[in-house]
Amino acid sequence: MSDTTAHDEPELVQLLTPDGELVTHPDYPLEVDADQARSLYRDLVLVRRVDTEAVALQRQGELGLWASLLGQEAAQIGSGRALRDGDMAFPSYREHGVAWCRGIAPRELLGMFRGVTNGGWDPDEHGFQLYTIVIGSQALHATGYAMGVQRDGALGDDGEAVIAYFGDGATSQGDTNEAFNYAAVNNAPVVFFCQNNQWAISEPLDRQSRVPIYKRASGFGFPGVRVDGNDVLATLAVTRAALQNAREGNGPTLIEAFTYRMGAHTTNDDPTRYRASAELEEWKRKDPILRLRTYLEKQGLADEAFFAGVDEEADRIGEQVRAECRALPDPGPLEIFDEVYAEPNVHIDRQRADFADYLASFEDAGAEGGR
Amino acid sequence: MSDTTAHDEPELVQLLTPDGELVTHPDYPLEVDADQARSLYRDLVLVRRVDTEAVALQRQGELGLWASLLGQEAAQIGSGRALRDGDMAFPSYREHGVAWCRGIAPRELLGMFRGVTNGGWDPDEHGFQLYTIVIGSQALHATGYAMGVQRDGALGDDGEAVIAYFGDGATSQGDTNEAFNYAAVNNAPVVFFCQNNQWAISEPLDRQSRVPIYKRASGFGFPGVRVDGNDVLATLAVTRAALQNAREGNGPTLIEAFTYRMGAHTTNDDPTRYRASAELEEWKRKDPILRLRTYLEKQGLADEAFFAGVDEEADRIGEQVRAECRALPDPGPLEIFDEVYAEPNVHIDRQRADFADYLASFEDAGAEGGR
Amino acid sequence: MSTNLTIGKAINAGLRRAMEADPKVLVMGEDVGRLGGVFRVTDQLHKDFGADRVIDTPLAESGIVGTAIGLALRGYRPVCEIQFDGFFFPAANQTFTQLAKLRRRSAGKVSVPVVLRIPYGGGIGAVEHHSESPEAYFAHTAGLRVVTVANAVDSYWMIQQAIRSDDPVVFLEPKRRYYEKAEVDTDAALESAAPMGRARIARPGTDATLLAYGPMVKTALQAAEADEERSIEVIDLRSISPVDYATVTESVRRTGRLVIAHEAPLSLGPGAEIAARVTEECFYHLESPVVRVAAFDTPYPQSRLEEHYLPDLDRVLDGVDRAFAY
Amino acid sequence: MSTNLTIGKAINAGLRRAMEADPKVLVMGEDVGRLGGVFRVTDQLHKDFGADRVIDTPLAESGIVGTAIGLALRGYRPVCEIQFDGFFFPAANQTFTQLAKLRRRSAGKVSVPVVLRIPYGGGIGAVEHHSESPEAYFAHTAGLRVVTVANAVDSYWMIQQAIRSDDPVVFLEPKRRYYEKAEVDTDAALESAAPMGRARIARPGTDATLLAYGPMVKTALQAAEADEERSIEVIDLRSISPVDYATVTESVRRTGRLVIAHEAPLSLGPGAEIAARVTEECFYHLESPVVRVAAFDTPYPQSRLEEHYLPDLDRVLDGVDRAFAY
Ligand SMILES: Cc1ncc(C[n+]2csc(CCOP(=O)(O)OP(=O)(O)O)c2C)c(N)n1
Ligand SMILES: Cc1ncc(C[n+]2csc(CCOP(=O)(O)OP(=O)(O)O)c2C)c(N)n1
Ligand SMILES: [Mg+2]
Ligand SMILES: [Mg+2]
Repeated sequence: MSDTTAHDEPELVQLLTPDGELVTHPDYPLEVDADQARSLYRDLVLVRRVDTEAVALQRQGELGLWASLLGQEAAQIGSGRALRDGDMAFPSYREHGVAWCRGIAPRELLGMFRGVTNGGWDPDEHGFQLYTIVIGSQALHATGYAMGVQRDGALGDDGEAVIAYFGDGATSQGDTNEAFNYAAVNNAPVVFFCQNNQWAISEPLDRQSRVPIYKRASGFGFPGVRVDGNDVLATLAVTRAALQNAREGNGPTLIEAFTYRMGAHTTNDDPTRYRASAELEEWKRKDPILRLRTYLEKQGLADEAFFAGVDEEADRIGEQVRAECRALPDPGPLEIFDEVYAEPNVHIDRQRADFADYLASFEDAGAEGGR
Repeated sequence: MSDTTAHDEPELVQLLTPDGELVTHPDYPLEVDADQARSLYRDLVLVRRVDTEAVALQRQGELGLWASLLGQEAAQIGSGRALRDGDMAFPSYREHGVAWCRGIAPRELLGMFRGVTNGGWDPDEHGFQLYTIVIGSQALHATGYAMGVQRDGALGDDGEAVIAYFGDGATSQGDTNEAFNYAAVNNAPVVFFCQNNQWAISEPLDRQSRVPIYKRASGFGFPGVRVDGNDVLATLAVTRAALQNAREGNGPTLIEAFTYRMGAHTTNDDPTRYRASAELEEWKRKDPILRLRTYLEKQGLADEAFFAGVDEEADRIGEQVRAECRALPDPGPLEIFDEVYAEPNVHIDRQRADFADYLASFEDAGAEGGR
Repeated sequence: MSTNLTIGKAINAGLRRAMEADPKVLVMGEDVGRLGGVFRVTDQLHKDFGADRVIDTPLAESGIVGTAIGLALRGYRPVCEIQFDGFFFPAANQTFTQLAKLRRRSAGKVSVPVVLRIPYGGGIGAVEHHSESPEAYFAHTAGLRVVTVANAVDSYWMIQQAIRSDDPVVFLEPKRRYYEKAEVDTDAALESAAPMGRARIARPGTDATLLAYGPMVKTALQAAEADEERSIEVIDLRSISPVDYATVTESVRRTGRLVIAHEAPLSLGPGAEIAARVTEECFYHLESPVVRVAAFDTPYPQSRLEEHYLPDLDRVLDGVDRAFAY
Repeated sequence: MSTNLTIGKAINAGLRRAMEADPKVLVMGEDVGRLGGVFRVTDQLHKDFGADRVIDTPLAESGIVGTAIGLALRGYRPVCEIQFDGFFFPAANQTFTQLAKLRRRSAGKVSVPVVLRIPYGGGIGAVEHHSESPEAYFAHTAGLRVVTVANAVDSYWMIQQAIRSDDPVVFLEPKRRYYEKAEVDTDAALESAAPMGRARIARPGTDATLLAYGPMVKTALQAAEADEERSIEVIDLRSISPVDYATVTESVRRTGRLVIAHEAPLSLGPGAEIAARVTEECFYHLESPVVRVAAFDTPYPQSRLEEHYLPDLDRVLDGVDRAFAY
């Protein structure tokens, strides 16, 4: 690699330093009152708890897999809280914090990781599309959806905006870049929100990009901005501004939320094979929850009772998540054939009927005392 | 579209004004002696003649199709002449001028458009890969090839470089953008040469990009430059510099050669359906051949005898192209099965044998007096 | 009103009617706007419906299908044109992993009524990638419906049915037949047209069933005419997925012989599935194995060889002969 | 030296031997370097051969195959890992329009000896896109060779043969069988191994032929064992394209019955072609129609349903029963 990277270390929009000090940024003024700050804190803690429980549930065999958001809570809650009711989010597979902000019950997320559904919530009800696993695909869906918003004339101060979530690795995919270009050419009301958590499974950022990711946008003709993704206030402010810009008809923005994947890629992964523990230690000091807590404490915006209350709520939610996970009903065998097509399909109907007969043959056989 | 475009009209590297005046550019010094200038002129005229003949041959039914390079001669001869013997070019389907510089006989190009081959020349012999029709694909091939050059240790002042050709439309494809990124991340010795001829069939540039194309490179972390693609000297200088940069191990460059497709997209196309004739008239005044001729004349570097000689040579070549085209042998039916696989393949062998029997049955039937 | 239309113009008229009937219908693709498409199938639509409904997209097929999915999620019904069969492949991921699966993924909460119009097949003397028959890739993919047309009447109705369908539909247009004409009653009610999933007996017969679809239907009909000794029933399949097996097996049980003709390569082409399935269902009725007449298992060759590569009248007749050799 | 190896480790050992034998052999893909691949099939290769020969690529499959083609044009022999079957599709264009066709396009002047290694198939309880069986897409594409393995011995040899081949080879690895073990003589000469195009009679029998490949071979063998009444011959196909029909039809002529089992969806799956072709060639030998036992024509379902979706021992036995019902 050449030294292009070294030259210009990008400016990071930050409103809250790792030590919990509030700072200002000329482009991103933000007013947060105590209530809002506490409520952000609550969200951060609760989604982390949901996440911790999910990891544990996977270890216990209750989930097939889990993709932890540990370390990325601020990037997700900050951006998720910037969304308005009518906005639409297109997630990847790790956006549990955004899902939380959109009113998706954790139970609904667990279904896919438990293997009882492939998604299943109603995107329109929540303004939150289904998780998308094939990297990059949803960036184009978001762009198309935003083109629909344009065609509906739903722009303006009260208009609607769209946000697409993806990771640093996803910026290498053709689809993501095609989405950047479609959005630029059509001036579509979409915000591209890249959580740069420094890793794509085992591959560090320098295998994905030679320069900071937010720079990609300029090559397509729209603004890019790097925000401290562990700073929930900055993420909120930057995302809100970008969404507002989009809804007012000024086109796309790429937000690079600079953060860190503190856990494994998924519960299948073992990061000790490819990264130094010192790196993790360093990022622990930048923990997004700690940071906001320090701020709340220093400013006297919250007392011990508040923190204890949030922890208790987290305990309750944890318990609920465990119970609801175990209670998720298994699908019946014939559901294989459901919703493959919207309209009646002779071929699928026939396969369903044949399989029902086949299954019934065992019951008959069982009744008769064995095959 | 926002007004991003309007702001910064890009600087165009130019060494020869449309009026045939030589100018200098601080970054791209070029020494051209009279011989070189005349020889460039000769190439421009001859490839234009080859092209004109091919269009005529298509009209006469001798070719199925032809993609004319009319107007793009300087972009192609300038860049083609910048290549060294060991370099490798990856063309799209319109690079007849580059092919010319790489020693591919026009006859070999015609084969594909006549439908007697799908390509067919030896890429290694000429340092010129096969034409690639699926837009964007060859940008990745070039990048991979350049990664091979790196692995061969063939860099350095005397090293090898790779060039990928594509159009303005191609910059929208995922593959092209993936190539930019692979090249950047790997610092591969490849030059991306985009002939921005303003049109992708019927779609004008603003359907492909919101900003000038050369800017795309910066988003991936490597330099982009816009050169006057109708100025053979500037194209030569800029391409030579980029290739040298690549071969010395400094990674990729994107060159946007700003030019114009003076003809139809292909012989199948009718540009009057979608573009104003005034545009063409304007570009006729920037004709790349006229420009160099004016320079040669003004500077007294060539006399009437020279120009007449080139025209005569063009006539001869035109005649030769016509004759060679008509003489191109038709493939035999069983060639359908050739070179599908490198190694013996029972399945193909069987189909070949069956088809041979089938064909023979007609001959037998014919001998017996009809089916 | 009965009008004499080519297949290309019938699709154009069908698109127009669908756009008039439903403001959510959009047309998008490369050069579909001002140019009206390289085959002029979207001619005049840009002028009459504007650039918001007839969208000249950037040159990126994954982007076309991917943004169409997004538009569908927003309630639109996009009709995408893929310029040529050979340029579908950049859109394979969006088509196979997203378009085909979104409904199932959402347990039915989401529909993606996208139509992919693809001019397909050979015989036009084109350069590489302009003559492919990729229908098997689509038909093997659950979640997609795959239909094709062989005449102007079906073209007019089936494009409208495809657009109305809440399922994603791959609509394959036989490019070398774009100029075939027929009388079309363009004023009839859409509901009165035969469902696009239904196969059609294009010519009744008693001795053998000859099944074809899209561009090969004309060849099949010619072959049936040419065969003076035997009475050949010709089926125009229309829907490649799902296949209307009721019509096909009923015919085969009557005739006892089945010959399938398609331009797609033989191995794992649609004929393979139909042959396997019909053999399962009509085992005791078949007098001979199902015969397939298809393109060879090679890349589509340079155009000077295509007359040998594509199954033509003689090859189809040879197939019929083979069926009677048992 | 005879070593007890899993399928995963045998492929790893085969890769290592190929890299030692030929400095032009490269390994590339997502996470194949330091991590050694998500299934550890490239374990330690990065350490021993360095980052220039074991390349962690950007997250872009079209880029993987596209740059591999370029490397092959430069004289390298890249072995690409596609992380999971479901993530092949972004590389469809490079694979189908370029990799498969370049030799033919160049009239033989160019070879592109690229191997695509793809862990495929279901049964591991994974989320969507991690359990697909896309072999039919490959087998329908002229210019590609498609092979798969069912045991460690074949894994060790066939990966080396695939790398040696001057044709592009899709090498399908049955991910749910990665941990199956066998003794492998890793010192034998490569030339002594059975050619990868050859099918193998995995268990001789006389009453019916049961054909499987990859992950289903184990199930087929179990079914043959479980059937106490009938003598079932099991064929491990190994090469999906081209199919070794000589071995298959010889067996079917002996047994008179053929049952095909695969994880790919039924319609237009490899079984369709084999059924059609075997019926053509063995029409008078078949006592029953060819029976296919396959996954359903639906998207791969959520993992809690996969035991029903995938053909298992019971479904295979049911297929055998059906073959004997005629
Ligand atoms: C097209 C595709 N290729 C490969 C994968 C396998 N895969 C899943 S996640 C992942 C890494 C993603 O990295 P990044 O985009 O940075 O997101 P993160 O997981 O870090 O949130 C890979 C390679 C996939 N899901 N989709
Ligand atoms: C993937 C793909 N999609 C569509 C086409 C059809 N097509 C051929 S040329 C062309 C326009 C190309 O424009 P540009 O890249 O600007 O190159 P130019 O023809 O102007 O040289 C299109 C859409 C194609 N060849 N490949
Ligand atoms: Mg990441
Ligand atoms: Mg152009």
